[in-house]
Amino acid sequence: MTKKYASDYTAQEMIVVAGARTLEDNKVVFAGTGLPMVAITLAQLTHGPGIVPVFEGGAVGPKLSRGLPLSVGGSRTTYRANYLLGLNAAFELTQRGFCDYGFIGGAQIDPYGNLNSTMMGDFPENYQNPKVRLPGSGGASDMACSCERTIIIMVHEPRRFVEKLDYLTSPGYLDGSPNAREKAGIVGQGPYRVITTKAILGFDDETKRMKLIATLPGETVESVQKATGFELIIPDDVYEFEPPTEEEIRLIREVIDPQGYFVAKKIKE
Amino acid sequence: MTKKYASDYTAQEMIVVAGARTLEDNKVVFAGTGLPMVAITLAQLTHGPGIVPVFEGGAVGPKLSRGLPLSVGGSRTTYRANYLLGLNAAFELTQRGFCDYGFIGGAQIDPYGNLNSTMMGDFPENYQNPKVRLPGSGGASDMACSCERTIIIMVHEPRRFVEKLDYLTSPGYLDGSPNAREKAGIVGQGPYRVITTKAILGFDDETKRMKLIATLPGETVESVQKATGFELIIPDDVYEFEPPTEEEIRLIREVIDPQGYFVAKKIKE
Amino acid sequence: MYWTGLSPDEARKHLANKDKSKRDKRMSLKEAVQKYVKDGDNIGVGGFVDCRQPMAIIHEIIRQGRKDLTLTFPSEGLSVEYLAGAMALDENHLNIKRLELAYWAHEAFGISPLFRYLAENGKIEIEDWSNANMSARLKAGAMGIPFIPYRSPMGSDLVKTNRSKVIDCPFTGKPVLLLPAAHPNVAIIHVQEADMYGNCRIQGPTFVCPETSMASAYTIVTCDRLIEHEEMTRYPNRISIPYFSVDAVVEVPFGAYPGNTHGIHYFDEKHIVEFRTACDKLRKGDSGPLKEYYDNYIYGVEDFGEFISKIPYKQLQHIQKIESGIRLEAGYTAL
Amino acid sequence: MYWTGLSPDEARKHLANKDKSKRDKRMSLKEAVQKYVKDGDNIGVGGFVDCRQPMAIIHEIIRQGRKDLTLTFPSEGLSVEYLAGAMALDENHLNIKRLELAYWAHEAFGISPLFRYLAENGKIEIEDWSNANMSARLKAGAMGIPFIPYRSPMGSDLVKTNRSKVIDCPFTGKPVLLLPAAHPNVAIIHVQEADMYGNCRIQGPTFVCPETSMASAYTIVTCDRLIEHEEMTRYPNRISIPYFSVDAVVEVPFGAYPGNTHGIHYFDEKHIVEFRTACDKLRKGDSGPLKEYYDNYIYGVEDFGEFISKIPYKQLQHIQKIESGIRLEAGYTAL
Repeated sequence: MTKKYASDYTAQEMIVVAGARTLEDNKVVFAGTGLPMVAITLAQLTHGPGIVPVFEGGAVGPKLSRGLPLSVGGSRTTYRANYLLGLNAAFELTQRGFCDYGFIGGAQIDPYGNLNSTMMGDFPENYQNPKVRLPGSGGASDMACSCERTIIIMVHEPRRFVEKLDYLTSPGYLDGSPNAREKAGIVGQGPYRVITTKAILGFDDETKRMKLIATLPGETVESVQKATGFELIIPDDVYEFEPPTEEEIRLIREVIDPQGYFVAKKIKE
Repeated sequence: MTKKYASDYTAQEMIVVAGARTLEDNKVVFAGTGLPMVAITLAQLTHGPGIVPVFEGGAVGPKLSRGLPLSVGGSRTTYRANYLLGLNAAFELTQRGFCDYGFIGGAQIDPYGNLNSTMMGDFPENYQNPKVRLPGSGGASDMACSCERTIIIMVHEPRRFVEKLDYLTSPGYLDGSPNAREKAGIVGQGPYRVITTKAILGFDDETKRMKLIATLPGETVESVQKATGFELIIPDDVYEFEPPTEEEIRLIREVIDPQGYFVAKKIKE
Repeated sequence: MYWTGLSPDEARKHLANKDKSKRDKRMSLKEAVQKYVKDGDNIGVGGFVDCRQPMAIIHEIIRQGRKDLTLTFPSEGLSVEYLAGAMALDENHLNIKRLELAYWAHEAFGISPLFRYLAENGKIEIEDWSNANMSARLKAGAMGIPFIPYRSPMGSDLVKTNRSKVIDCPFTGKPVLLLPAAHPNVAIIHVQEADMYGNCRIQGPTFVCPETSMASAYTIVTCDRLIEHEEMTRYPNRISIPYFSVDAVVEVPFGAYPGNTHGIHYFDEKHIVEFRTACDKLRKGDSGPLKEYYDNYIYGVEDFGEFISKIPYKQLQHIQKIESGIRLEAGYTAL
Repeated sequence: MYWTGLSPDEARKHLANKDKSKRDKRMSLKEAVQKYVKDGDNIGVGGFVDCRQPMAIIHEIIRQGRKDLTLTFPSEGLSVEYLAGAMALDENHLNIKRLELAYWAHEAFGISPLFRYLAENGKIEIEDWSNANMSARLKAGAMGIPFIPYRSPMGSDLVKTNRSKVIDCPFTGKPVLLLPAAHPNVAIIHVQEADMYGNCRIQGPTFVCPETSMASAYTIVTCDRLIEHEEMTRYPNRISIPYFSVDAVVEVPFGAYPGNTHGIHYFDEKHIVEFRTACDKLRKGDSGPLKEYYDNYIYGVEDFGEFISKIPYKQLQHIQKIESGIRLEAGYTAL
């Protein structure tokens, strides 16, 4: 079968495709709300039928064939689940080591993969009356700490990729010093990939700073760096990411999120 | 209805009757194995239909109409239970404050209501090769700490009522000093009654030492003191306990434990 | 260290002295809220984001008005948005003093306009935690232990402002986070099925509802269906909250509307958007639509049933029809 | 502080590196024990006193022989008595090095002759805990936290010799007990129903079986009935142990015999007394009857099925008949 690449897709669709492809089959994936749920469903429908989703509401290993869940606690997360309790059980599984990947997002990211989803403004001075108040950690900070590895999904803009976060909600490699996570008492290995509207990024083994792995179709090393508020490590082997296939885009649009809840952000502002 | 007193009953039957009468209706009672289960069932069948038994295996508030449970984890503890998880849930309920009474026994008791069900011999010297090894705490030490009050059932012999325990398994009033339990971090109020084959005993409000409340039929203050290895407080108002009724004895023999598992100790040595 | 709600010792004492008998706890929601929700209370809010939200209880609290509330929850959406709306319209009638939370927004239905409004205007005291931490704090409360260790999220800014403490584990020597137990004054919880004594059978995810109930001094439960006690105790392994943890039981069909109640009905997206749009307008300066919403749907009605009767029947039918698993046999979750 | 079994960090690492895929885990008990039970292991024993004891797994461990075992459990009876019997007959074939326990006896069937025999002769290292403490230690292990606070039994002699620590609570200032997590190398558990992937549905009390499985590095499960995966996942709220916590699944009818398996069969008092009497004789100096028992029922047979076939059919029928609830529909517990 020859692959046909899609000629028309949005940045969000590209993110979903890249996220899905990053997931290995048969792994346990703790799914944050929104795009991660779409990406996991796409992976299950393509190369990863054995992926086991975990939802913080409490459902573990359900089939996602009842339609895209609008909430990680919603009734579409439970169909033929293999365990179904509540938040404590889901997070304890994670802390214990059952979750291979956590799949999260944030409003800001720094060079070490730390994320902010709490507030914009001066912290701690304006913590009680921030410039912008965001929804808060939810389970993201726990996933970032206790899933064995985390995959981060971000819109790629300079104001979101910053040298210093306004507030550190979800730990990445903290200050990047050797074994910073272990020294802080965190059990998971940390961020594995950052998937954005422009690139696939990873982290340097030694410095733990963000490095470019691949540019998405239409982007260049320069355009990615330009959209990033700090200096990226650019290795020699940066490659161009394979564009979405027609089939991947069809699955997203027709099967997974036909009403565009998360991919088109119809309701979200 | 005039009461008819039974003319013939054993010391164990007397204990069961006294234990049952001590229980108030509508209270939550954490039931240790053996005689406590018989006493609770008798109370349910007489004045306390609203008593809520808790079994450490995990069953809370079952009907005990399927026959006497041979184990606090057995299948006769679960019929129409109002909650049914496991050991952790049962003990957490207790720690939280849901259990009004704990109903336990021991091999030795001291003047402050502390119990030993672990070992006979020198502790800590011979802890790893005791003279006699007993079954161990089970849940008794937890019930003694965390039920709001405890009711203790004992065979009344000088070797069992001792000034100093070989080993302290289940805390009573510890050394009897003011607020000793609270200072140790224990949450429940401590021993309420000791029901023996010879007497009903309680504890002095101030000194926390054991005091005689009532003598069982056929016993006197002197006979009780003689069977006790330490000096009892004997208040002026010691009374004679009402003997078992014919109906109580009939219920024990014909309805609750017809095979004599616990009351006749047929199998136990 | 200060405690909001009850301290561990107060919580233990309160419960030890409580009547745990099995008795008929049915009453009207009006009576339940009068009896168990006081000014200054710390309220443990059941449900999760927009799922199984205790909406009927929230409406009644709003109607009655309460002051200086502390809200305790991991992740909520509609329930707290409605309370915030009442506060935004008239702080003298109802106000939230403090939040102990991990997340307040609506997932697919967007962020919370009124959380932004209250926070950005400095109108509430906020203590940020993670979902796991808030869940564990309520679990510790339910277990009767004064704190519980956790391994996340050390290294975050959350632990800098909340009451957690990082210590070196006395067994491993490595850093571990200690979370103080939470003991709300009252838990408000909606479930699918309950009996007259308060036993609850939750279908689908339990969220943190059992823990919240067992950690709190009092619990008000609404249920879509009141079922017979004999039916409930046929399946003891499926009882999610035991009766002696519950103080008031009220049968309120659609009690979590317009959110999703697993096995009963799906989200009413239309109504959620209607409400959320009004909230958003308030944040941007126009309180008119929200005032109209409250006057029409909350203040203008006697009870939650009257509110539901204002929703077109077809809309209610629709959200029942699109719910994955409509069967509520014991043990069934989704068919 | 020393750890028996795995330390919290080792347990986390082991699990993080483990294959969690949903795959057919059926195998023979012989293979399962060869693969997952090693000399020197800390074994987390499932069940409670003489209820839902993992007897078939115990028989196979005895047949194969293992050295220097540590046994971790709150309260056990038959399972550990059988291991102790093998040790009493031939320490070179099987020996228990250490116990971490709260209770070892048989409730209505009397005290344990062989616990007395081993302890009074100083043949084992004993660490006494309470039932709540052992259960909480396994729960802490399952939760992935290195320790858990508890409020009992401070003031007892138990806390003087075991590895718990009393500290002043950093939040309340009052004394609280800290219990180190337990992470056995292998959990051995009998349940009523499992599927080929390892999902387990426990009927009646769960005891500490889910926690023991999730705390351990490996889990061997036997079940009275292997049921279809599609049947298991019709009732997700009723899955007690999720498949990815289980490594081997073996269908063994009567796998907890002669103990009680809730909903399946009652105790076989006759057989328990026969076995226990032989144990008691050994304690008093006559090993003959116990040797005969083991030669006949354990060493003289290929597998547990052959043992069961030596029990009179009428006796098996009887214990099925007197069991309160014979129906095993999901959610049903006792009828």
